[in-house]
Amino acid sequence: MIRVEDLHRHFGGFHAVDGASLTIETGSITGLIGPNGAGKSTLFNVIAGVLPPTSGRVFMDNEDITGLPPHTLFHKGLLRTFQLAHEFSSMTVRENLMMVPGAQSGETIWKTWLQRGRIWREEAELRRRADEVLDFLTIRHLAHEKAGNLSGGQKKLLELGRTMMVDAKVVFLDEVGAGVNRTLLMTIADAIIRLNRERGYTFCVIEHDMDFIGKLCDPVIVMAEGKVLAQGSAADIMKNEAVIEAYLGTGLKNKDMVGA
Amino acid sequence: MDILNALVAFLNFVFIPAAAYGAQLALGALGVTLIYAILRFSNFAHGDTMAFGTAITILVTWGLQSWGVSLGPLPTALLALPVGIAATAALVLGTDRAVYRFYRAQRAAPIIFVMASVGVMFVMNGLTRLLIGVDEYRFDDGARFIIAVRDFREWSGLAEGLALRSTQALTLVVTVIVCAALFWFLNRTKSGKAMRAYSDNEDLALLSGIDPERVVRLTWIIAAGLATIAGTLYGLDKSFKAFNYFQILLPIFAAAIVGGLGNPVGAIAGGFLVAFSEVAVTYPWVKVAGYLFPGWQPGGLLQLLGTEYKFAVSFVILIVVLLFRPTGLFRGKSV
Amino acid sequence: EEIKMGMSLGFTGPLESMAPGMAAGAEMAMKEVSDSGLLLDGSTIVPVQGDSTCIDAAAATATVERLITAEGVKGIVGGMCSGEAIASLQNVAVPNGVVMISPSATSPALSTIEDQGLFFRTSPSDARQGEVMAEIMMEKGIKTAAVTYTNNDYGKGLADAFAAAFTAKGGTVTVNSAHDDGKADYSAEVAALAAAGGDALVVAGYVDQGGSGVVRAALDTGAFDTFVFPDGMVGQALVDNFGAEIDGSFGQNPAAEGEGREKFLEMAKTAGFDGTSAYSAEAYDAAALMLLSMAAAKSSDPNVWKNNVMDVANAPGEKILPGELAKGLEILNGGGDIDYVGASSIEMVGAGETAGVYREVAFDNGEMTVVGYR
Amino acid sequence: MSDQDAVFGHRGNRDRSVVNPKGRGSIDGTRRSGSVGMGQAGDPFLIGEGMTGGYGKGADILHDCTIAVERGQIAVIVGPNGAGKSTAMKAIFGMLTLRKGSVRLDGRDITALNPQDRVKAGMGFVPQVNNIFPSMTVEENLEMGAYIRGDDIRRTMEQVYELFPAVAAKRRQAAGELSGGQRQQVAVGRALMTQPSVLMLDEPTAGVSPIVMDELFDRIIAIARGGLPVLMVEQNAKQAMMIADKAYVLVQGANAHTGTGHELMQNDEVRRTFLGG
Amino acid sequence: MSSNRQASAASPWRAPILFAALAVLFLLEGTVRNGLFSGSWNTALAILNMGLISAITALGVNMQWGYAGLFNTGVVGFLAIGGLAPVLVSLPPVQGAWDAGGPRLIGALLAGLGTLALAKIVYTRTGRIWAMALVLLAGLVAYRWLFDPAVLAIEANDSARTGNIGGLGLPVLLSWIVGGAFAAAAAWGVGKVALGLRSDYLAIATLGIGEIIVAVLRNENWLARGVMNVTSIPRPVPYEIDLQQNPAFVDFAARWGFGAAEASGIWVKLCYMSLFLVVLLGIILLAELALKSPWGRMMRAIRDNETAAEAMGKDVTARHLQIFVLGSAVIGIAGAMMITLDGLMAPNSYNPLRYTFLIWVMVIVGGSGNNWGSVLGAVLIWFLWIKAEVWGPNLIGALVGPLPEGDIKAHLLGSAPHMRFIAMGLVLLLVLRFAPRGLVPER
Ligand SMILES: Nc1ncnc2c1ncn2[C@@H]1O[C@H](COP(=O)(O)OP(=O)(O)OP(=O)(O)O)[C@@H](O)[C@H]1O
Ligand SMILES: Nc1ncnc2c1ncn2[C@@H]1O[C@H](COP(=O)(O)OP(=O)(O)OP(=O)(O)O)[C@@H](O)[C@H]1O
Ligand SMILES: [Mg+2]
Ligand SMILES: [Mg+2]
Repeated sequence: MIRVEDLHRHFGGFHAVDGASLTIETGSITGLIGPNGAGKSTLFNVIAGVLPPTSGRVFMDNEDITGLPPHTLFHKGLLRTFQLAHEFSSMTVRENLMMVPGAQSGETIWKTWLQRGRIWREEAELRRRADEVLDFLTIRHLAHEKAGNLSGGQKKLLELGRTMMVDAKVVFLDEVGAGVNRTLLMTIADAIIRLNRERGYTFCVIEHDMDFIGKLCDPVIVMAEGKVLAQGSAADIMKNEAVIEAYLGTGLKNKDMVGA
Repeated sequence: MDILNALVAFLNFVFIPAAAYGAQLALGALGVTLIYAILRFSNFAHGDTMAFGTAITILVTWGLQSWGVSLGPLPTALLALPVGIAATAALVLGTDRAVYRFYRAQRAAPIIFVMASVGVMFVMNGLTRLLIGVDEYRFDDGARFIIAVRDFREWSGLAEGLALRSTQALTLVVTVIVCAALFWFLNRTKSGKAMRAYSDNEDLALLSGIDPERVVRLTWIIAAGLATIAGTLYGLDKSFKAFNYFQILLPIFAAAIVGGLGNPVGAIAGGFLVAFSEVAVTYPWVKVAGYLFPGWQPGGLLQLLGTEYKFAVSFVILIVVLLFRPTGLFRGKSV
Repeated sequence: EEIKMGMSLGFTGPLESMAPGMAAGAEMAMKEVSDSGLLLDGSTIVPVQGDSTCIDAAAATATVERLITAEGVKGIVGGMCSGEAIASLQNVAVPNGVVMISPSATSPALSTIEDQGLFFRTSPSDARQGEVMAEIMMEKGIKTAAVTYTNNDYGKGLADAFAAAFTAKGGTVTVNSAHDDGKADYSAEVAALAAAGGDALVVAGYVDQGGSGVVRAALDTGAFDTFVFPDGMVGQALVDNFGAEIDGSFGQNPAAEGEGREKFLEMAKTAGFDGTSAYSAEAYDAAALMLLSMAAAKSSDPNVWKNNVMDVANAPGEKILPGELAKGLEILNGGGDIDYVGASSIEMVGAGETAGVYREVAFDNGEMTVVGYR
Repeated sequence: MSDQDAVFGHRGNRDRSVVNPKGRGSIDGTRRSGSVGMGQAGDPFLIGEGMTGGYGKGADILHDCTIAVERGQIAVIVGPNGAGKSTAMKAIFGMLTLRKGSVRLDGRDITALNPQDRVKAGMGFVPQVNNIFPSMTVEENLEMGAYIRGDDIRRTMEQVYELFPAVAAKRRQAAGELSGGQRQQVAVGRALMTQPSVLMLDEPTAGVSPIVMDELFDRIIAIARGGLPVLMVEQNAKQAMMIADKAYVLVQGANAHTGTGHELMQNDEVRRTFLGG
Repeated sequence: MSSNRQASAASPWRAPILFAALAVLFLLEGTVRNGLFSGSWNTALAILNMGLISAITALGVNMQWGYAGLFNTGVVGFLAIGGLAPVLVSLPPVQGAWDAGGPRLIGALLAGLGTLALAKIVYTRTGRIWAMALVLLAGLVAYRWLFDPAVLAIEANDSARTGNIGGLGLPVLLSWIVGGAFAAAAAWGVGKVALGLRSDYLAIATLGIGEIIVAVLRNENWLARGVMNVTSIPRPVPYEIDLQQNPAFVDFAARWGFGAAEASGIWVKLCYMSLFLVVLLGIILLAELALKSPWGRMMRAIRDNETAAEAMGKDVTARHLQIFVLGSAVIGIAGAMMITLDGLMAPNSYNPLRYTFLIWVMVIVGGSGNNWGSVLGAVLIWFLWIKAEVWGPNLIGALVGPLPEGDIKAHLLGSAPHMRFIAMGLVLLLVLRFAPRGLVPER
């Protein structure tokens, strides 16, 4: 689905992504993990067209999509969420979802003058779909709340909800889990699996919660210092020495001081 | 070929005037940029703050002159400057208390601050005129020239003359000192860093124990100082006229923005860029060319554009600069 | 009866420093007439100020609208700048049949405007002055000149008229470029003028506006030593600003031969304002003309006395100088005829504007001296 | 914000401007403190008792909620998203006005103090979001943490750098250019610099990698055992429960369960519904 | 956050009540005579008419700022370019001007545009800057070669009275649409270049562009006589003089108890008012329809967070361009209407304080993002701006009344006109104080 070839992205002299090559298979849920500052978000941003690469190519279904702007990629079926929630803060939660689908006739200005009826029907359908998503995310009661007033975790849910409003081909999730309640996170994992199975979405997921990665992802790609460090099934990765040293660690040292 | 004459003509008509004007703009832009960086709004009242500070300085200067106080070759206004700064600081602090503080407590959108500053501009505008009137005043005394045209011609034997007014030199020197001091203050002192922290993230500054109201006060006082110094130097060099201080606001904003809003070095660079583009682009190079290539008789004046368009020219340059460096020459606030 | 007279002048805006002097001049004439008690059986004149802003036609129109329809003024001294004057004249004064006499709007467009005989001005149109100026310069042996003008209809009109006349007489205009009033800096303009060069610099601007800024920069950089000053520049302010630095320069402004102007200056001094400030004398004349015309028509209705303005301003009749308004009123009340000369030697021609006699001045030893009249 | 900054880097200044005012705070810095009252006998070191309140004039979000932490202990707050955990922290810190209840610190009633004065009274806080100074360097961020300290801060700064080697390497870089996890480390580092008498952390481990999380928890344990009480909100509940001396489960702004971390971990219902199995 | 606080405080009756209050102000202005009001219907209507034009301008600015967050400070430029339309459309043709240089001028303008297009094509095809520069240079030379003589010839044609190319002699109402088109075209060009910039940087770019447009109007005499002004622009409504000479009208006026002069003034102003109201309401209708549909939602989303909107498939740049052009077109229409009302085109009067910042004040005071708010703010602020001329001096008169006679009193009274600014500033600050998010905040 997505193929990244020898991608570089430099900030001044700093090589945030330093020659990463990887493939995300169609229909897979690929996990992307790595220490803080490994360049995961930067890689996402380059793929999603937010940042131009310094060098290297990105392909989607064998089509070169390097440097295409995000809105074009959206229409090609590539969606993404942001690590720091990017809600539309002065709009209500429901509006945040309803604005997502492309090709709404009500978004063409002259149609808003001439085709009121049609727009009205489309809106009713959108509202229904938005409410479904809200129900799923357990935040239906917040439909009329301004998105800016949501709690940190709720914003992340909303971020995820937007990707569920349209039929995507491939969805990039940047730390959906950070700040989300773990019980709910497992429900989200189920949803991702369902979307993957039933609607054939391809996912690429950045996450630091290894339970989540373990439950969800195959394969898992490990990045470190801008390069791909390892790749394999979740179980393999968790056994990999290099990964443990750079990323997973060996647990608490001060455990004995607990519970005194 | 007469390189010396060409050089002197260039210095006299382009370089020195543009440098002095640039320094005046830069000083004004520093104040604008500071308010922008820390209080987060474009202060339209800055021009009139400059006018007010200058008016007070002039009144005090007259008082000093009537007592027979003078500074020798330097303008007496320099002595009056501290009083002007103090009065202006009092005024802007009062304004902050009466106007802006309310919106800060309300967490109003920055555009509201901008509009409030337009209101303040109107009031200050009237206030200055009530204080000193609408007429033009010259208040420079002391030595007028460091290098006068006639003396220079006699001394050098060149056909072209060179003039350097003491106010021009003074402006340049003061600008350098003020900029260095401000830079040091913001980057090295605790208070300066507190100001930058506040400008970055108000809530967190608060959570770090920084007193926001102190930061605001400090900012206003510095801005008042900068405005008064800029206004007085400008008035010394040209003349004081309340109306002109509103007019100078546009180039000041241009300078602050092209340099990168919120960046003091940018403000300085922006000031010079605006000034040089105004003067150099509309300068007819015929004379300089005449010296460099004797015998060449160009048909026209070798002027890129008429002076009618000088302001437009400098704006075109600004836009081009911004297209290539969207946050200004020196990266302005961008987070 | 209490007669209200309006003044629509730019008290705020770019020419704000000229407005107070003009208002003072006009009010002095009104006071003089009031005090005499001779106008229409002892009517008193009440001046009403309005702020035309000089640049905002809409605001000026609203001001004049207020003066006429709300205050009920019988005549207006104004407008101050041509654009604003035209707008308020066409949109308010003409529909309401009220006379406007402008002391300072010099645009040629005002000569041909459809004014129903309601518009006059006490400043001459610029075409003639260009002629006079070119003549003087030629006599002084100045063959090439650079011209800078304030970028409005006055400046441009005058500069173009001068350039035409000067070229026709065999002179060369090296550059004819504009400067804007109220700008921060004039280095660019002066650099351009200096590069073009010339024996003298003609400054068709205002003395308390950009004109002085240009002269200052030209002197400081040594670009020009000799300046030629038309009416907007000639005034005490010029001497105050530059003193001996402009020795050798010269200029001209409309002023009658005789003691009219001097008398006005004296009166202004007593009244406590600066009579030399630009267009102050013209404002005095504008106000005086209106009031004298009322006396001549024996009516304060502008639609009636508008027909008497030309008579009052021109021969035949007794010549009336500033300070002699009472005398004029007496003559008119007695059915006699007067020829108002006033402070700026009024002589109305054509469409109600002054023909203009020019006074030639020279600057020497830091002083302004009158050389002659033409 | 690294992923935002990138965009603005080449298109112009959008965040700090009239258009999109992000740096603007939400706390009214002009509010004056009221007077400090007496505490109650037998109080824990820090307690927010019976807190009821919400944002602005909106509906109540906290309902009679009580949170406390003893000297030398770690208290953890968990709960579903939107339960009011962050709100409770903010309430304890004086960032929203309480309609009922009181906050007491070290034997004094500080309910009427404004946040600035609570900092001076020795409280340190890391908010959940917007917790760094983006355009200042990492080092300056840490310095700002020590703003109210008058003594030598180099020692503490070294300790912070030891704890977070990743940010030590970037000490001269603007904090806004860091990755999400790195920013989180800077934010915690800033609070450590304060050397407070009580430390409040709102989801300190959100977005940090497992290895750093372990280090962080180790550090927090060490700090707490050194006598400094730590109050934190956590979503990495399992790990957090392991180190909690006291744990609160908040649901819809009210205390649902309270106990030691161990007790709550044993409680099946709590584990299933709030801790993720 | 204050935002929700004030929004919840705003009742649905707020706007109607404020509009009613405004109407009362105008009623007072028309009927009551005292230190505050002038008691003349002519004054009241004159203020209202200009207020309506300001309202349309404010609507344009509100579209750009309130809907999309574009900080356009070049309002004065778009107003000015719209004002060019009545001159070029409705003025009678100038004798001889066209023959003197018309075709050559058109050729020059076409050459200029062609050069720009060609340069762009060359650049996109080859990607070489020097090739583009070469094309530009060659184009410039060709352009000047065609342009300069044409301009000289046109300006020499009866230069004291005309000296411009004149108009087409078409009905002036048509020029309102043309004015909108002019401004839209200019905005398209500007937007293509400058919309990559944001917020304050866009502000300074548009500020500059506004200045440039005005500078062109001031200095290109062949176009609209530059600073020499164009007067006597035809009107779409009857002339007062004609009405006064029409016995039927005089009778009609007398029946209502008005003098002919007064009635004719009122009648003409009422005619203007109806025209302006039609335009204003038409624009509001279209704007509200668009705003209350997915289009408006999309615009709000873009204003809120461009990055996210872009990621959600919205073409932010294209939308910005669209709204920038639409808003500018509305401003251009207002510009043409203003020139029609004044009957005069005087480029020197376009100063940014009055035509950019005052308009901004109107939008913000009214409540940005809300069309009715903009209208309310515009009419109110314009009313105050005009009334401040009287209120200021009256205020200072009242203040210094008790002072002893002397220099200070004389000085203060002499400076009374400057109280206009103080009064205006105080009023503005007070309004902002009591409605910090505008009189009618966005819902
Ligand atoms: N705008 C920028 N300027 C300079 N350096 C940057 C910029 N954005 C990111 N970096 C650097 O690039 C590196 C990679 O950042 P990135 O955000 O991709 O990390 P990440 O893998 O997503 O980490 P995390 O798990 O913490 O989110 C970091 O070290 C960061 O400091
Ligand atoms: N500024 C605000 N204005 C109004 N309501 C708010 C505001 N911030 C949060 N809320 C509301 O308060 C409730 C509690 O929010 P809070 O941030 O305390 O949740 P939380 O428990 O910290 O959740 P999370 O784990 O997701 O961070 C939420 O329903 C949210 O919608
Ligand atoms: Mg990341
Ligand atoms: Mg929270």
